Amino acid sequence: MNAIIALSLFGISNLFLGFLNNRKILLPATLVFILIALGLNFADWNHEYYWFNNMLKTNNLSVNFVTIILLSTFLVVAISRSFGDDDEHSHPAEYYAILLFSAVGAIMMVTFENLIMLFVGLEILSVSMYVLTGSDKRSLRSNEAALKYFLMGSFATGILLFGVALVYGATSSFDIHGIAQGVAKAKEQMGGAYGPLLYSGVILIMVGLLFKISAAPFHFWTPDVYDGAPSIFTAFMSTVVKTAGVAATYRILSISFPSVYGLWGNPLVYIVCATLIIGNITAVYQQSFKRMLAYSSISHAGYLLITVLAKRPETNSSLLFYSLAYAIATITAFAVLMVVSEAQAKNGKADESFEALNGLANNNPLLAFSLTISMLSLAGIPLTAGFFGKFFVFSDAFSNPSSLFKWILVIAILMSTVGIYYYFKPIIAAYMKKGEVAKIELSPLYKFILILTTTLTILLGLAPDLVKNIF
Amino acid sequence: MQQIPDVIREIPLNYYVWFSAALFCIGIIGVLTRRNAIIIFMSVELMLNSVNLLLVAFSSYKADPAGQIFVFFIMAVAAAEVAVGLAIIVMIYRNIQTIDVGLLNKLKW
Amino acid sequence: MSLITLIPLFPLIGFLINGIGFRHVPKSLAGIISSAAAFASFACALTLFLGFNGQPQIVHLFDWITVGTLNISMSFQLDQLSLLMLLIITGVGTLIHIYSIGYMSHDEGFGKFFAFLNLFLFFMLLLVMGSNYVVMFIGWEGVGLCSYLLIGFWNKNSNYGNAARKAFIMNRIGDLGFLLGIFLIINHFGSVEYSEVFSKIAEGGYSSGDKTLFYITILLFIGAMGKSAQIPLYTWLPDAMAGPTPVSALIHAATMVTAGIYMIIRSNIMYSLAPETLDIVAWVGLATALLAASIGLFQNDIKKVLAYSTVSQLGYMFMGLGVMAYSSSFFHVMTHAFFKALLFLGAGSVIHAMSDEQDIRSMGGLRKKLPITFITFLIATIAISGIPPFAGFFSKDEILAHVFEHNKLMWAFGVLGSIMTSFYMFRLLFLTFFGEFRGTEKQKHHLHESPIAMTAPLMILAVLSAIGGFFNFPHIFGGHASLAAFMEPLFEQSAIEHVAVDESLEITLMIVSVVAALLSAGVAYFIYVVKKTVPVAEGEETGLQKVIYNKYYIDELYDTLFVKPITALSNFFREVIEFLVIDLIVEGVGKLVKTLSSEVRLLQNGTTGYYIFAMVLSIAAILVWSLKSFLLG
Amino acid sequence: MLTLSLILLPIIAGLITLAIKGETAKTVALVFAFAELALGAYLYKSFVPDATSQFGLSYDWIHSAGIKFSVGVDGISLILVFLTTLMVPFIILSTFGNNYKNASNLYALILFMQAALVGVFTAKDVFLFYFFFEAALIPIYFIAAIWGGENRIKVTFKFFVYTIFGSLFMLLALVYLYLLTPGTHSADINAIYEAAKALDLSTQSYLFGAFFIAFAIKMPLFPFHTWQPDTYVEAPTAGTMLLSGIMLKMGVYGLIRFILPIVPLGVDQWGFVAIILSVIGIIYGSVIAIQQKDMKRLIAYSSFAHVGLMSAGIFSRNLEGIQGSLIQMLAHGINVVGLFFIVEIIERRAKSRELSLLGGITQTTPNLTVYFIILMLGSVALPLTNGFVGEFLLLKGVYEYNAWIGAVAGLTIILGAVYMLRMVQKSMFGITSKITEGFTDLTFNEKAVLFPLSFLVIALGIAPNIFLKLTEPAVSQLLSIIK
Repeated sequence: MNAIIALSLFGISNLFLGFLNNRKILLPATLVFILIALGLNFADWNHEYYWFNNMLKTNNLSVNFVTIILLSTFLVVAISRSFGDDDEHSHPAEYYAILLFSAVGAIMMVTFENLIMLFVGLEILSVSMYVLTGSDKRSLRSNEAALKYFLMGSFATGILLFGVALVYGATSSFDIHGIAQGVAKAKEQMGGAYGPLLYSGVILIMVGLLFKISAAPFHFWTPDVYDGAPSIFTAFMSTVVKTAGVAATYRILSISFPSVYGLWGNPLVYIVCATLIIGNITAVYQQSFKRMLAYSSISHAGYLLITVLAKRPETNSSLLFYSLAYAIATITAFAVLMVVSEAQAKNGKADESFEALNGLANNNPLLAFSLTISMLSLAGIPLTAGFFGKFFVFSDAFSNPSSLFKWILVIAILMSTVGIYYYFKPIIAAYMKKGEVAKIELSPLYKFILILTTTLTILLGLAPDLVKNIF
Repeated sequence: MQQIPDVIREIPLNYYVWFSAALFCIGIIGVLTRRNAIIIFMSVELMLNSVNLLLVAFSSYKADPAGQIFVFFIMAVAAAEVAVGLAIIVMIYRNIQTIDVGLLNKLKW
Repeated sequence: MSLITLIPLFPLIGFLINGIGFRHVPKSLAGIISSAAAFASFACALTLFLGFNGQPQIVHLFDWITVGTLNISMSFQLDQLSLLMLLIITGVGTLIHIYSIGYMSHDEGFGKFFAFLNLFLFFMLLLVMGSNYVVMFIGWEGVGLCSYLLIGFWNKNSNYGNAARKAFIMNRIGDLGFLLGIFLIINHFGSVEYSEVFSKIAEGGYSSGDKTLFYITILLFIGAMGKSAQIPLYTWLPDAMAGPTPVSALIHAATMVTAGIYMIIRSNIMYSLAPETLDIVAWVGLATALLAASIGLFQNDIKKVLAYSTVSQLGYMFMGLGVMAYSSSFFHVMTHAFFKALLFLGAGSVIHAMSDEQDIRSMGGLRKKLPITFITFLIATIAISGIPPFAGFFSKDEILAHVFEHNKLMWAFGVLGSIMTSFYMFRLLFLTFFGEFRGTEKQKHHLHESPIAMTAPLMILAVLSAIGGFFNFPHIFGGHASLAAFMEPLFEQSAIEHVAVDESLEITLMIVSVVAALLSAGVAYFIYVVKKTVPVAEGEETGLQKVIYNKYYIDELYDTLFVKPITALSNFFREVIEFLVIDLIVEGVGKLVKTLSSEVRLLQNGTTGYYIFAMVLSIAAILVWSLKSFLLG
Repeated sequence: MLTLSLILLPIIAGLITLAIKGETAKTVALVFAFAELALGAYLYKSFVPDATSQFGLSYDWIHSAGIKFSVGVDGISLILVFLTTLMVPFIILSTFGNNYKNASNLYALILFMQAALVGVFTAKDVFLFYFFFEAALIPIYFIAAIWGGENRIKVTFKFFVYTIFGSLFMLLALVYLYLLTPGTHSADINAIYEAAKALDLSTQSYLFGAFFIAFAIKMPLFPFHTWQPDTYVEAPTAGTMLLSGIMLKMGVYGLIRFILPIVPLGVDQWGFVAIILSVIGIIYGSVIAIQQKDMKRLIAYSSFAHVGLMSAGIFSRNLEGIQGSLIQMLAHGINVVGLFFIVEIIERRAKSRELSLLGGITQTTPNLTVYFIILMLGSVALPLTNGFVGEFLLLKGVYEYNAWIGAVAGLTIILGAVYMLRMVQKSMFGITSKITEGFTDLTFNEKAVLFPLSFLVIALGIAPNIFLKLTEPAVSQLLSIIK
């Protein structure tokens, strides 16, 4: 848990480093900071600690989630390329600091023991994201995205809070275990029924969180925001924010409200189906790689939520594995997208369409290969981590005796097939379409990251037990 | 001299709940009907305040300070949100000289 | 290695030598190698025949296909039937090989030709030597392949290619029947070995008219129809004349086409218990005999006439089989092999002399230029027409006698057929060798008797055609019917009804048919020698003659009934089902998703208010739905 | 260990090939492929013909889920492993006449594909099977989509999506069965067999449907075949050979290994439908092939028809049918690779595969005709060629199931002759056309492929028992599981 403190301090030091007028040092410094935080995080391994007056709790599960979050942050930072060294309008020190702060928020979201911490963590993350989304101040797209995100995000926060208040009213506690006890007690008092207070509260909390992980029909902000935000932050949003959001949802639903499964489970089934269908179907038509990734992130929220629904002890590991596989693949995809769209920029505007990738493989085999592996992983094709992610999720779902799950699975399968359709677009563009992308010079770090993520994806696709055993 | 919680308890809890819910709904309606970003934002704040009210009421009725502590957190965080939110709105105003959210629909499909 | 194994081995070796090196083996050697291989087989067969003790021998080479309890072995059986067939095949085969050395000497595919001939011999020998139905089937299909290769030997001509394909495919139709018959045999007897199957039938107490046996025999007969060119699968044989003439002689007259008869004789025990099948066989045989003979009446291509004659003679053989006169039919197979091979080779000699002219309207008066050919051809014509004492007389009359016992009407038709046979054969003879030469000057100048390699086989065959009848000299003339006696063990287990033949009646029948044949030969003489009628040119035929000349339009009928519908079906499948139905469904799903996508994405209209509205609405819906129990009380 | 090396060797070889750029890559690939063949031959030689699974090997793969990297070879696997190791060297050799861009990638992909195929045929863990089943798709997709013809993108994509779609259903079925296994679950194939015994008819029917879709698309069976002719035509010939020669056998293998033993009641219920579809496929494919103008497409449809027969034989569930399908898989692999190579040879010289433009090739390149005819004979199942044994047993099996269906299926021997002879005649015979006049004789490399293949056509036709004996114990055991 020292990771939280460390990261906060590092964030502040980053701001100070900004004064040094040496942008070069920021990136390595941030990376080192994150690695240190990661190290501190591992110190909590195999210990169950309560922190800050029982407001946060670390255990192996949370360590794993934090690891995924920090790893994602590390990768995102590593591919940030100092936010363009020559751009006087960018403020890298602040960006890195904010990223570190958001990581803190994300960590809080996976370790919270008290709804206050959930709220604070969520807000740290969200507010940071509002800022970063709008960081490209002169771009109208970025502006629009920021405003949309901000308005809708704060609205969703309001919903969440109202839900928290209602649950508090019903159970007299903010502690997640306390709430569980309160729910049980309420059940006792009311002879098996629950008041509308609790009902509405649970639903509203769930909705508030589902908004963050962009499940349909609360997903509308996602494509626009992901599309408008600078790519690097989109990468962060679609990985760290999503992982934290799912973890938080899973945590609260499985710890506080397992006894009212019917209440949140039934609507969630439809939400999952809607998410899968809308995410995948809409992605098909997209012409922009980036926007496609936004829809893809929606669809993956659907798969992730299946594990939340499945409610088995093994679900932990499936959720972790899926999140990890998804995060790595998504970051790889964004890494490729960023360099290629910049290299293919027209009139100073980055070209984020699929056409920009045409013929990528000819001069940039590494980029093309990484892209391919990441797309295969996202599509859930064997040899890649994504396959096992899907596999574990499906296994979880199947072990649930409810027959509803079989239908979810059928939809999931159909939608996976649809998914292949759009995930292959970039591959086809890179390898088979005619076009020319000039050789893109990559920094050694960038190359290293691409190789690392690609190797990880394949490695996890061959031997999922490497991490599955840990989870 | 009555204790403040006692004063609060003079009004039935249900009233607080319904009142907060009404306030919350007004906030939502405000968000839905207004096109001015600032007013929408204010409506959101209204929603947050209804939550605060509700939390305080519950807190008093249950004689549990946690609810009121939560309120402080909400207020603090809301302040931060306001700062960021207004900055964003200003930034947009600088760019397009309006804060009508209806006009911000370039990102779509 | 036993002598039996050597018999098919020699032609195989010959095939390999010529086949692998057909461009490198010198021309002079290729023919000799092949002929030597054929002769070596003949020598082996003869040795075996002479040393044959009446007991069938089985030589087991190796297990070919073993699945569960079913074991199909590659093994040979040597008994009376296969021995006789071996002698015919290798004997006539050797002669034709030798003949081919002369006939094909100018052909660039000389080596290839001999390779194919040897390969054919190999398969034909497998066919008759196999000790089970599957080995027979190997040979069965193998000879079909060789027939295909040799019909299309001159592959530049695509008509020849079509004829070859037609032959192969029609044979395959029959083969399917054969194959299904084999399956049925396996299902019922668990084995395909002749010895096992037949002993099971003999011991199994099958009564006459048994359903299973009926199906088996009818399926096998379908196979025989294809190979032996019976109605309705006969049309390939006349077309098969596209091949070089020695091929016609060997494959399409003497050996391969009699495989069907061989099969039925081999399976006689089953056929004898299936009277319905026998009836069908007899009537099909008769119909084929008459139909083919009538077509033969007006053909002008020397080989076509012979081809239809072959079909017709095969019909006789089947008719004989149908009345259970197995040994008589086989006798006819043998004599037919002699005289039909001779006829074809003679025709080949004529064609050779005429520089590949085959139309008898352009011939005439060749007897002076081609004396040996003429004499041998004459002998063969007499033999086939059933005029004593030449071979055809004995065999055909034996069949007809048995037919008479069986069904008088059938006999009458049979005699009608032999009248036609006699007519068209003499017509052919007269038009070719008598009268004036009607060809071009150049051809006339080129006319010459064939070389010794060609005439020697002619002479040998002529002798055989002349005396062949004495192999089975009937009792009534004081003979011993030695062939029938030799074959007797084959039919031991078979339930053949032996009707005592009334000798005086038999002689009467003979006289009737001989007189009829002579009369019709006389009519032919009158028309074509005395009146010097020459058949009219192409397209000027009228009435019935036109119909017959055009083979009753059977080919056109088949074309309309089978070829065109299948072609149409193919196009229909390809253009309609494939692209409009199946592909459209598959592609349609893709298109549907795309369309759906382009519609669904419109939900994302970019307006914040709308997005929030959607959120609120969904929340409201979920709340109402979850809380409906409270709301409804 | 041997099995593992069979899987690993091509992977290592592929990586090495990938590292080598330029012309030497293909030689390296070929050498490794032959090394693999040597391993395959050694495997074949050391195999003891009984029903057991041999050369087994099992590592924990996903320990927590009881999923093992478990491989082994029984008679059924053996024949397919042997086919795979046998064909790949020839497939590689067959590309020697072409100059491909980024050739080393192509060869590496071929080798990777080989590894996946061997994996599919040896996997004893159902998830390992699925893993390889899908993994095999990736190399072939790239082979076809990068080095293919004009419409390659659309066509191969359709192929990819379609086949993945099917196999996802199989994944569902496998997961379902896996969760039925007792205790901490096991994905071992025998455990799955055991667990499946308790299933009732309706569950089995669903599972049958899930498996059937996966395999029916892969093989493909009517009416799931629309990807196939297009893909065969568009893929580079090496890819087509891999697809038709080896990969479609994955589907057939799946029928034998999964559908028959796992859902016997489902097969009772739906096997008839499957057989009818298969037989429709035979007739449909053959009839379409009759009118095809493109040689590659013609062979594609013929392959489609042949697979229909294999499937019908398997669903008739008797020894002959299954043994026939196994031997036919081997035979079909050899024949179809050879035939596609012949098309490739013609295309190299004539730059066209249109039958209407060809003709008379035998006059310039008689050797080609000889090989063509031998392979064609194998394909039309002439006795003493490899195709006969398979078709004989298959038809026998189907006939035993139902005589009428057997008779209809038997039409394949007629229709097969019709389209094959047509193809031979139109391309080889007749007079030479403008584009066939200048045909050069076969090169050494071309002969090096065609001669062994032709030899195998005949050798296997004469001595099929070599393989039948190896597979019979395993097949009998399989049938005993069903009963």
